[in-house]
Amino acid sequence: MSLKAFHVVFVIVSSLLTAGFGLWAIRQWSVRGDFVSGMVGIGSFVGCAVLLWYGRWFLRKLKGVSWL
Amino acid sequence: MSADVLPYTVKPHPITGLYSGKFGMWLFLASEVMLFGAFFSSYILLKFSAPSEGAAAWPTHDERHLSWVVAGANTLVLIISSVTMVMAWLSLKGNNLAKGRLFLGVTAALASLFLAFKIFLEYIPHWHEGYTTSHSVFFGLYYTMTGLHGLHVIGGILVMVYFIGPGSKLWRSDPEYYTNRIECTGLYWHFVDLVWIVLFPTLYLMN
Amino acid sequence: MSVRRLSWRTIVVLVGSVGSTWLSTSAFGQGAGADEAAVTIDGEYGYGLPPDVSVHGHEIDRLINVLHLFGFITLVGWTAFMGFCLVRYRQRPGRGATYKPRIKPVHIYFVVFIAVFELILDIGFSNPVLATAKQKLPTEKDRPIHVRVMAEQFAWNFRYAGPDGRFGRVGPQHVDQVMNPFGVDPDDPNGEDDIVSGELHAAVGRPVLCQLSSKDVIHSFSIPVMRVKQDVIPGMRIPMWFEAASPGTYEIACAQLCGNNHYTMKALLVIHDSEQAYEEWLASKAASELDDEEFDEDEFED
Amino acid sequence: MSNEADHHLGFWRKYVFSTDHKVIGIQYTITSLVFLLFGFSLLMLMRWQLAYPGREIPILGKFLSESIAPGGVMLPEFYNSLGAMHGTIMVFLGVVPLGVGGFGNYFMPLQIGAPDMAFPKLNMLSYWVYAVGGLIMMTGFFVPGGAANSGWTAYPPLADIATLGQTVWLIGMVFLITSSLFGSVNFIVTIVHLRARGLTMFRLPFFVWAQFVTAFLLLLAMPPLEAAGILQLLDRVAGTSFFMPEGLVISGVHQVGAGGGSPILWQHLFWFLGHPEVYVLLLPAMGIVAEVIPANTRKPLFGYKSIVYSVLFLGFMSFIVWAHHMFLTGMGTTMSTFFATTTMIISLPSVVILTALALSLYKGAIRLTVPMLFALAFLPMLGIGGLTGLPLGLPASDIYLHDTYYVIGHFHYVVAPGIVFGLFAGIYHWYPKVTGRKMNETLGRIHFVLSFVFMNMVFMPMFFQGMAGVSRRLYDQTVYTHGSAVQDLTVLSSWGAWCLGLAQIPFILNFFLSIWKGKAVDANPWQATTLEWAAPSPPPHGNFVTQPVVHRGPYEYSVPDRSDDFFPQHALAES
Repeated sequence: MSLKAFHVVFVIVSSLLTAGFGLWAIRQWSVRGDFVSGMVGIGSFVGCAVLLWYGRWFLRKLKGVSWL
Repeated sequence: MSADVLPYTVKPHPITGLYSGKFGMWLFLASEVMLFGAFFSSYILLKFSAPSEGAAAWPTHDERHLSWVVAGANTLVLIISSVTMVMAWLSLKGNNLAKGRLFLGVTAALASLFLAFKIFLEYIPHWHEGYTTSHSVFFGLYYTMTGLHGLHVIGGILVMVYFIGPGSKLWRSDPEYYTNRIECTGLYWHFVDLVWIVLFPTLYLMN
Repeated sequence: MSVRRLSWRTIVVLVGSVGSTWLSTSAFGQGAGADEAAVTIDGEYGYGLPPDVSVHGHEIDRLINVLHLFGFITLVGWTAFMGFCLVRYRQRPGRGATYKPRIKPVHIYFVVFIAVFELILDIGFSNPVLATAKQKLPTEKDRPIHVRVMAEQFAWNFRYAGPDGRFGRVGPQHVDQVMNPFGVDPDDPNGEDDIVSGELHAAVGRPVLCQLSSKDVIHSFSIPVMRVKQDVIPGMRIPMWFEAASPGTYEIACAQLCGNNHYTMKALLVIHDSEQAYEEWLASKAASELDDEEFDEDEFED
Repeated sequence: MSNEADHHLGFWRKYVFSTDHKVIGIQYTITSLVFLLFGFSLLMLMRWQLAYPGREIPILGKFLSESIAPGGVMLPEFYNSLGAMHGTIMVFLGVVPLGVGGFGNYFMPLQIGAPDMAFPKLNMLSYWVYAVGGLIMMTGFFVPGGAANSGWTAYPPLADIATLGQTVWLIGMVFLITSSLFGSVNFIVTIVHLRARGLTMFRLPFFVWAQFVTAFLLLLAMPPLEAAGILQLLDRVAGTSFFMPEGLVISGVHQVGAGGGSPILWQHLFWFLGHPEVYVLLLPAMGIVAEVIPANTRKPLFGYKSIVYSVLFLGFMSFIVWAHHMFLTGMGTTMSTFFATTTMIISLPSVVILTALALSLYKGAIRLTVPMLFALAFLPMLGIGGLTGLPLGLPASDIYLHDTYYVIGHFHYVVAPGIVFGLFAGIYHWYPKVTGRKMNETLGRIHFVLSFVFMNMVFMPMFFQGMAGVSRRLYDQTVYTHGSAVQDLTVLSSWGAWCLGLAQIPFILNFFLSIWKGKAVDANPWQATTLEWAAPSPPPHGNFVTQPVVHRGPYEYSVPDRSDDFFPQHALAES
């Protein structure tokens, strides 16, 4: 598995983390109603979207590089 | 026997499709998985065997007083550092040493930033608040696991600094070999980041 | 050919060595010998298994014997085959080896036989014995003698519930090495009549149900004549039971390295021949403890 | 090819910090042999106390310091240190470095026709980390309180509260684990990537397969022990309580630390390594025996493929049997039954391998050379070790036999007359390759016969002691009635141990004298088929004069219609 393949795995795991972290922060906000939690939650979802977009860009850019 | 006579140091092996260094790095990472796996298993076992009340009870999320905001920021730093790491490798593959070294430098800087956050915003304040290693099993494990991860980060920084500095001489004689080494560094660095991605929710978020 | 002559001699030595090892046993007499113990331990002790005075121990003995019989037969067969090959197929001039001799798949039968044998042992023999020993704890219907066992470096402490049949609460903060090895809570009325002893007493015909715990490190509660053994792990309370079949005085050993004086961690197990004798011992023990307390109070008054 | 470069290397680069796998292999061999001898000396000292408890140690007693042996009589704490260090040294500093580091390093690359290991510098690092780890462990003897004395298994809480030596032991262990980690990565990559042309996986000599599986076991089983070691180290120096539960009262003092730990956790982590470690010890020796037997029966190894599949299965299974060391920790019967069943299953591949090795004798033309004698003795000795494992693997009989001398007898039969004999076979077998000279046959035979007799004299009595119910690790077993009843067996065993020590003198003499006086031989003195015999003796830097190409399997002896009774892997077919 080359760095390319590992990076794709990494991006997938990261986007899962950001999505999960976002949900966690929103739940925290719904219980406590604090400003920071809410902002972090939204930021995390945005991060997830950015990561997914980046992943697509990365795959396109490295079409020629081996997965091995 | 110097390395240059040995086959498959640079070119991939026809069966595995990997050059020796990459194969070795994956094996090393497999053992690292077992190492961190042992710590996570210990965490799970100790958590479930802890008494439900009393001094030795497992602290709930609120009792831990860990700053998930700082840790979340640190997670972001590490994710970005992985991206810059890949960019360094891509630049080298595109035959651009200067850009590759620049990205490596950025990665090392981000890693240092992570450590700085960790030490100055988490370890030192926590320790002064009385959450030391002997405070509870949870904090013992917190310091052990993040500390071991921190040591891996330091190791990564040292390797990157080596490849920015003296290690980059290899580029002149064998650019492909140098690029391969950066790829191996990248694999290691991705693994270190993945460990953090598992550590972060386990220690900071889960109850 | 010197090689060949030497090899022949070697075979003789090979075969003879096991016998000579056995023979040489008698060449050395009794070692340093036991120190003169104040108490006589009942039973004949020798090279084989020690006497079995428990109700269920013979099951374990039977398993051990079956396994050793099997092992012995296998080993003899094995060695005989090897010996045969070594003699029959030694290198001699003019006769070479057979490149790939057709061997009937005996080894497959052998492996299958072993697999079946082990499976039978595991499921048929070991599991029922294990279940009896570890899981089928005596219930109140069996009128077990309840004993709390507390291990410490390097002693065993035993506690009986006393006349009220209830054990007092314990806590590490109450521990006093001499006066209160269990750390019985002085404010708990249940604990006032608890009887603490350095010897384990029981009676024939009543199962003994021990609750094992440790103060400091891991010990292992082992009574060879009862064929029972159980690790004692700090932070856990582990039940263990046995039932004596005949009266006598026996030894309890620690089987897990627990520190420098691990070897001295010995206690006595006294099996009374009747329930009455056991109750008498319990009563006398309770009385002597009361005496101790009064004696202490006298001292305070002085 | 690189002989000229060779000449430019100075003494330090050539013999001390060498990256040549052969030099590193020799370094490993010598170091581990020294450690084996040292570990054995500790045992001989212990056997005095066991045989004659409370009596002054003859001669040596006067030189031992008052703090460990006042008046020449050893203290229990010194006895416990000797026990713990004997186990650690023999396993981690002796047998594994000899089998894997020594033999594996020297002969695995030769047998696959490689010029060197895949990562020569990592190989050098691996040796030096091992050497440093060994030295650190030795310093334990000089710290206050003496070396580690909680047994080689280092069970907490005892190890948590032990003297300073335990900390030194843990640091040493971390080094040794790191070393084996480097080594195992190197071995796997080398075996997969650097095989000669034509050498497919199923043409590999069994020794290489054994090293391959061993490397995987080391790679995956060692890290949990490292984790455990780190946790115990922190318990000792950083005030954590991973292995200490709440409310301990140690020496009458109530520990008011945090608590909340679990002593069982250590045992799980330790035995997760501990059981694969048995196969790490065993497989290289088994590999050597599988090389020696075909070369001396002059016929192919019986059932090569089934042996290879068995060893792979063995390696996999060894990861799921660990808790059979823990039947008495109060685990449930379901767990016990599971681990008993896996234990029964893992015995099957071992049976397959041993049977195949024994059947290899059938219709051979057996030469009783010295390595062959050791290899032959390996089979029944390992058989005894394996068969006595059966009563220990079944939880019911284990209740009685657990932690008795029976266990000691069982695993020593596997390790000492089994594995160590296999390693001796390797030394006699490959000595001509390393030095270009054979070891003396007569001295070798004397060494074998004496070792065989005395090995059995040491370990056979232990089964009877164990059956009599004597616990292991007792400083003086005569305090128990059942112990003093079998004390004469202890005396017998001790005399066996001392005589076994003397029996190694012919070997040591032979080992050193043969370097100069041994009979000079050509590249292939045993007329064997595998690739290491295609290289000159001793092999030059870069190993082969011309890179060998492999045409056939590893054990083509007595092939029909050929003039020679051996057909080397690299030889071209006669037309």
